[in-house]
Amino acid sequence: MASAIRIKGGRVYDPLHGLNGVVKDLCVEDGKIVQECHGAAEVIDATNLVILPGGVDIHTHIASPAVNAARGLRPEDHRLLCCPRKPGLRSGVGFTVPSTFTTGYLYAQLGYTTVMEAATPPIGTRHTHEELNDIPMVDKGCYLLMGNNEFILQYLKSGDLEKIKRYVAWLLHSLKGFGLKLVNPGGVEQWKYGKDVEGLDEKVNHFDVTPRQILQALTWVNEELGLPHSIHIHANRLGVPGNYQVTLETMRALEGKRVHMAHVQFHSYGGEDYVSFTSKAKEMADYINGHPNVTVDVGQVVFGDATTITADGPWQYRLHKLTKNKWYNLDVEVETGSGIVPYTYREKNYVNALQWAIGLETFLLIKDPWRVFLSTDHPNGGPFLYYPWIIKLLMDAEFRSQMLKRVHKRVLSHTMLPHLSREYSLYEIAIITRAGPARALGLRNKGHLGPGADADIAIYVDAKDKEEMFERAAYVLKDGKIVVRDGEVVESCPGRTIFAEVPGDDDLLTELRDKFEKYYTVEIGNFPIPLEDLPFHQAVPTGRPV
Amino acid sequence: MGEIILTFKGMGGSTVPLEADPITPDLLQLKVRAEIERLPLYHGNEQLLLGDFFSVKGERSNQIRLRGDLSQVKNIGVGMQTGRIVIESSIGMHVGARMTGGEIQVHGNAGDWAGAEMTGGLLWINGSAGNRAGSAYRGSKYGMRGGVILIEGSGGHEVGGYMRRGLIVVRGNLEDHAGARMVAGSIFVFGRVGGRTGGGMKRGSIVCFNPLDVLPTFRLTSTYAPLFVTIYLRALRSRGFSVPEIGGGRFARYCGDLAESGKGEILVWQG
Amino acid sequence: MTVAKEMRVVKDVTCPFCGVTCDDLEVHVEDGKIRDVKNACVLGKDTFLHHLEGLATPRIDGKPASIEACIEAAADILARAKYPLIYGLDSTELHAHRKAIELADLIGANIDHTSSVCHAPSLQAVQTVGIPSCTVGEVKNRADLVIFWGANPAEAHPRHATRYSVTVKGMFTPQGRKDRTVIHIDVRRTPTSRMADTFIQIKPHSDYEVFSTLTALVNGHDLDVSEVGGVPLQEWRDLVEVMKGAKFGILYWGMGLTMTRGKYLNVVALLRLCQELNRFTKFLGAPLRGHGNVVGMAQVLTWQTGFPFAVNMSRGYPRFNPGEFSVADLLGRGEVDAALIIAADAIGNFPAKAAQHLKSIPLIAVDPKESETTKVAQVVIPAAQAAVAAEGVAYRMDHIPLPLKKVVDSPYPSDREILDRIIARVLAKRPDDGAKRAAPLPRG
Amino acid sequence: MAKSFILITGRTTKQGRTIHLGKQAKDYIDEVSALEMNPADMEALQVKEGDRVRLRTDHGSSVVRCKKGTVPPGLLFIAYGQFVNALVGPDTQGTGMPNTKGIEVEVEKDDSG
Repeated sequence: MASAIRIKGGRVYDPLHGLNGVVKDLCVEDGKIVQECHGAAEVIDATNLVILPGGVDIHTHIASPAVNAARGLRPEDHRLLCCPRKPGLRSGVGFTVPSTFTTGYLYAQLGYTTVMEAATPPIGTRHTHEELNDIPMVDKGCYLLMGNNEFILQYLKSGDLEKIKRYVAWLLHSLKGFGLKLVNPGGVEQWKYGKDVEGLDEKVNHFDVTPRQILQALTWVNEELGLPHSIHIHANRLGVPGNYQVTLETMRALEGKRVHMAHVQFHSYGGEDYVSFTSKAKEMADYINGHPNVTVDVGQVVFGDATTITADGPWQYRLHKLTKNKWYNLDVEVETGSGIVPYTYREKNYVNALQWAIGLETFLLIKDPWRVFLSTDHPNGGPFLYYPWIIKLLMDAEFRSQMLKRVHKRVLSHTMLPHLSREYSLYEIAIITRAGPARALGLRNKGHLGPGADADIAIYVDAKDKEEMFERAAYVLKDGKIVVRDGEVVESCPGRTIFAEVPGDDDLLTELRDKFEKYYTVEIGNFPIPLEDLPFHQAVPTGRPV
Repeated sequence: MGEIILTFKGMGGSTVPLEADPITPDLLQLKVRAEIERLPLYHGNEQLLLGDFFSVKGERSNQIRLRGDLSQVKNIGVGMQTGRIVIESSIGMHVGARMTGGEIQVHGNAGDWAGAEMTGGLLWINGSAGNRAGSAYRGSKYGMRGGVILIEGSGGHEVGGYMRRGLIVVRGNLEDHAGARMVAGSIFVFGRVGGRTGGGMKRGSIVCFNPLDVLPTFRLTSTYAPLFVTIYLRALRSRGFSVPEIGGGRFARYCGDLAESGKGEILVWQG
Repeated sequence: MTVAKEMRVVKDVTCPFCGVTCDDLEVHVEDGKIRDVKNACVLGKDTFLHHLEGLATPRIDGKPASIEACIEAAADILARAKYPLIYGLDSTELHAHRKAIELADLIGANIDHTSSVCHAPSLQAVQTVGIPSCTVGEVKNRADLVIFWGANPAEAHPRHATRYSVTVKGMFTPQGRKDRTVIHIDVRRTPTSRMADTFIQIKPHSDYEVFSTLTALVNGHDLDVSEVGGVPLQEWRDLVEVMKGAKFGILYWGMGLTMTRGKYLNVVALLRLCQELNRFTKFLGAPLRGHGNVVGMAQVLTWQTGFPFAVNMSRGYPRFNPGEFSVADLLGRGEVDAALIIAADAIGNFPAKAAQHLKSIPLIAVDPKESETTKVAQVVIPAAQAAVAAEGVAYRMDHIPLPLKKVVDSPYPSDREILDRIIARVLAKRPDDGAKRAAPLPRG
Repeated sequence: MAKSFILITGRTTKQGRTIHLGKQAKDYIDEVSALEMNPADMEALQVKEGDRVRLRTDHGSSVVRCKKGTVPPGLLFIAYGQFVNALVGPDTQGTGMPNTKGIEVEVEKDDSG
């Protein structure tokens, strides 16, 4: 039976189609947005309500072996937020690393309908998909970690770019990955013997290649394969004072290529240590403003508890030494590493407060909202539950200056924030949380409300306090079904796993079989994940991006 | 304003523990009897009413008296901030856990996690305490962060584990790992202690009045008569907690745990 | 009609017996019967070859019954119970884990699994201080120092040495055994000592003291004692030099630490040692996990509830507290009023008092084989054995998931199907969707 | 005359193999009821290989067969199984784990059978 819904009289923000608060009816049929409903339709009266496409999170950590390790590591965190079972829904826990069902419900309550897990090691991707299968309410995908893959390093050493391309294609195809992720390219390989790389031209132990070569090779591969999303980069030296130079150098090395720089806030630091720590958000924004090939997500810091989870093993060890907090590390054979350290961002801590300011500077200094996206690098900068608070900071300069008075005093003289009067409009918020990330991901059916789009729609009660407004969506429609009402999940839906449709390449198998035998501990036959293991899925076509 | 007397009616032979978190002065002092009787208690997966398990006398008071065998009743006084609870029998797990103020007296034994992660107030246990009194729940960085736990009987394993601040006094014995990984605060033990006392401690003091096997990662640094011990003992006596007379005895001071930062101390009374 | 004799070889079969989770087995099947198993160790081989021995039969109160009736009886017991326990789940697979947790959520049960009485102290230690660790392939490719402590992999994890840790050749260990120093530390000699270059025998109950000592030495302190754990301090000083001098060291531990005095704190002390060694070199630690798929159950439980074991759902949301909601305590104190045991022999493995309580309450056993538990259970539901007659996913000791194959057919349903049918029947008995009066949220 | 020992338990290859035969199988029972003891201790207790001894704790007792082992004096080893379960108490000291290894036991020669 065709299900149809007419959303009447709401103010529509659909940046892809230039709709900026236009009062307009929206029609939904069979899970898609249509020009006009055929026949009877349920009516949602959206008079005085604000209608946006469902939110799209381009960078979050919600499902992976490391995320689950973080859950297991932090029972004390879960005690802060318990979510009881309701008919048709499952129970769970928050807070910074919520359990799977709860993750889906919490995202949906905010009006998000598409989220991307930003890091999965290939050998653990079977796990990642099983977790994603248990995250309801949202469509989801994952980026495969490649920046320290030893097979790629070997091929690179012998200069065989074509082989890298075929191997990457095989991985994406076999593991149903959506994109390519680089984390501290070369540095995580160094970490396997307890070291890191300092800069782009340092040779990686045993492999005689440099981070620069890895970056360039995989960016080339990404474009050659015509993946929907650009290469997704967590640059070298995350969190380290003075790292902005290596970040700039990374972008320069890839000039002219589509590139997404993840959580730039963590990569925009000046100074030589945490005492002389300064903001380089302006330098970064200047570069980004002049280079339309670059998109970024911010990795905004929010005050309170966070759990840092990253494949960047050496950084996590540094953070453990800095904080003395518990430290989890898992190096993953052939592929990558991972580390987890609980962390608390404090308003009265100079470094934390400046990190907070740097994030906001980044948002406010980058001129083109289509290239800067909202993220906390959940849960590294703080949990995604705080997105509404960040939106308020962006839309309300007065609120920003109040916050600035509360944080560590030294920050005031080290940030441009007091001089940045820019306030984001709802239209711009719709871009940085919906239209922009959907476009950067190459998801043509997401992030807009034109005919043919997936009927993933978030409807809010307009309020002066934007945090209040975005905390609880009045309605959320997922694939044309009402799944959230008055901020509460009313119906569970499974959501789809999205992956890039890369053709398989079985010719490489003989060679890979030998490499597996020598260096892995699993049979190559048990490596690929059959499509049947993803009960709800959708392939996104590849090809030269427009 | 009198006191509220809650007399336990038992659970009809059921062995399923009863969770009675609402029994705190903070809540009861705002309620009349009928409201108290309607407070929810949790018996396994069922939510029942306080009146199903307790007969209630008195209302609107921050003084609560509990009667009957409560050894299967958990969570009394969890998170309490003010007032006083007197328990005239033994009590189940978590009594006074996470309390921030007020006073609980137990005229009997307490189950495990008594006063766990408390930050203030006084928990006075007439009998013995179980494991992990004043300690941390699994995963938490800190156990007790303030307040006082007085135990007239003995205590179980890991008493005062992960302690950050506050005082625990035990007249009887303790099992293994007293003060495990503690960060600060003081533990006094007048009986004997089990093995690995102070293992992993960073700072803080454990004062023992009987000889013990000190871990190899503690180092004897001096023998002296610490003034703070005398002051603490005087304060305890003035509050009515009888402690043995030790005269002006001297204490051997062991520094450790050298496997961690090594700034904690175990003081052992030398007579 | 003539039926051709069916002969087939199933390759890349994953073995469910221990946490080494070898995935290179070849199972030879003839006419639906397993005839031979290649590549497996003796333990794995027997798992497949003897999978038909001692099979359970469906029954209620000792009398034969249909599966359908058994499921109905099980649902009756569980829907009525006030404080039920769901336990076991080591010898099964991911989808059964999922369903068991869903059932626990539905009926407000306690749910725990075999980890609780094997490596749960290790999990608690990790929750306390974290862990520097790696997948087994890292050990294969890099480790030049391998230490086994309180563990006997030669008997419990037979192919660990040849596949991952001792003789295997890897990327930067081209000579295999020759590239590695292997040390075994334990309270007694075992076949594992024979694989080692050095065996250090320590006194029982001294592991904590020894780890603390080693950490203090690593931190540059000298100590006022001449021996620790019955071993001269100089030997420990030498060991510290060996550890610091390694390029890539790994310390594997077993239940010699988790089951003895000190429990999780023994492992805390071990993990602090491994962490501190990273100031000098790469040094990691890992528990030798697993009977069956305990790691998998811990994984699924963690992603669905936030906690790896000892989870209580009685208040409508997950709570975790080992010592309170862990199986040995729930049974030892005689608290639970009904139990569903799946793919594990609780009565055969528990302390006498805990087993005694299980015998005194309504008990449901889901298992392919007869066991001490099925012997006394009120309801017995035989299941197709995961990894032999039912497919799924199992986790290796380092959290790497591997597919389990269905090699032969079974007349009985799989664990996940049984649980799914129980869930459906419980829902039917509880028109309010299973929820008893829901408890409100606790305060922060 | 009873003597105090520390009893440890663990897996053995044979226990792992025979468990597939079922817990009633003779091979399995033989394996999990075999108590390894240092020869010097056996001499002190005046027991020979194959003799029955009674193990006793606060929680229960078991009769098992003695066998010469490589364990150091004062230590006993037995494979996991029902014979050791009878000796283990349910107390976990708030950790969830009973004292399954390193149990203090009294051992005496059993002449009842």
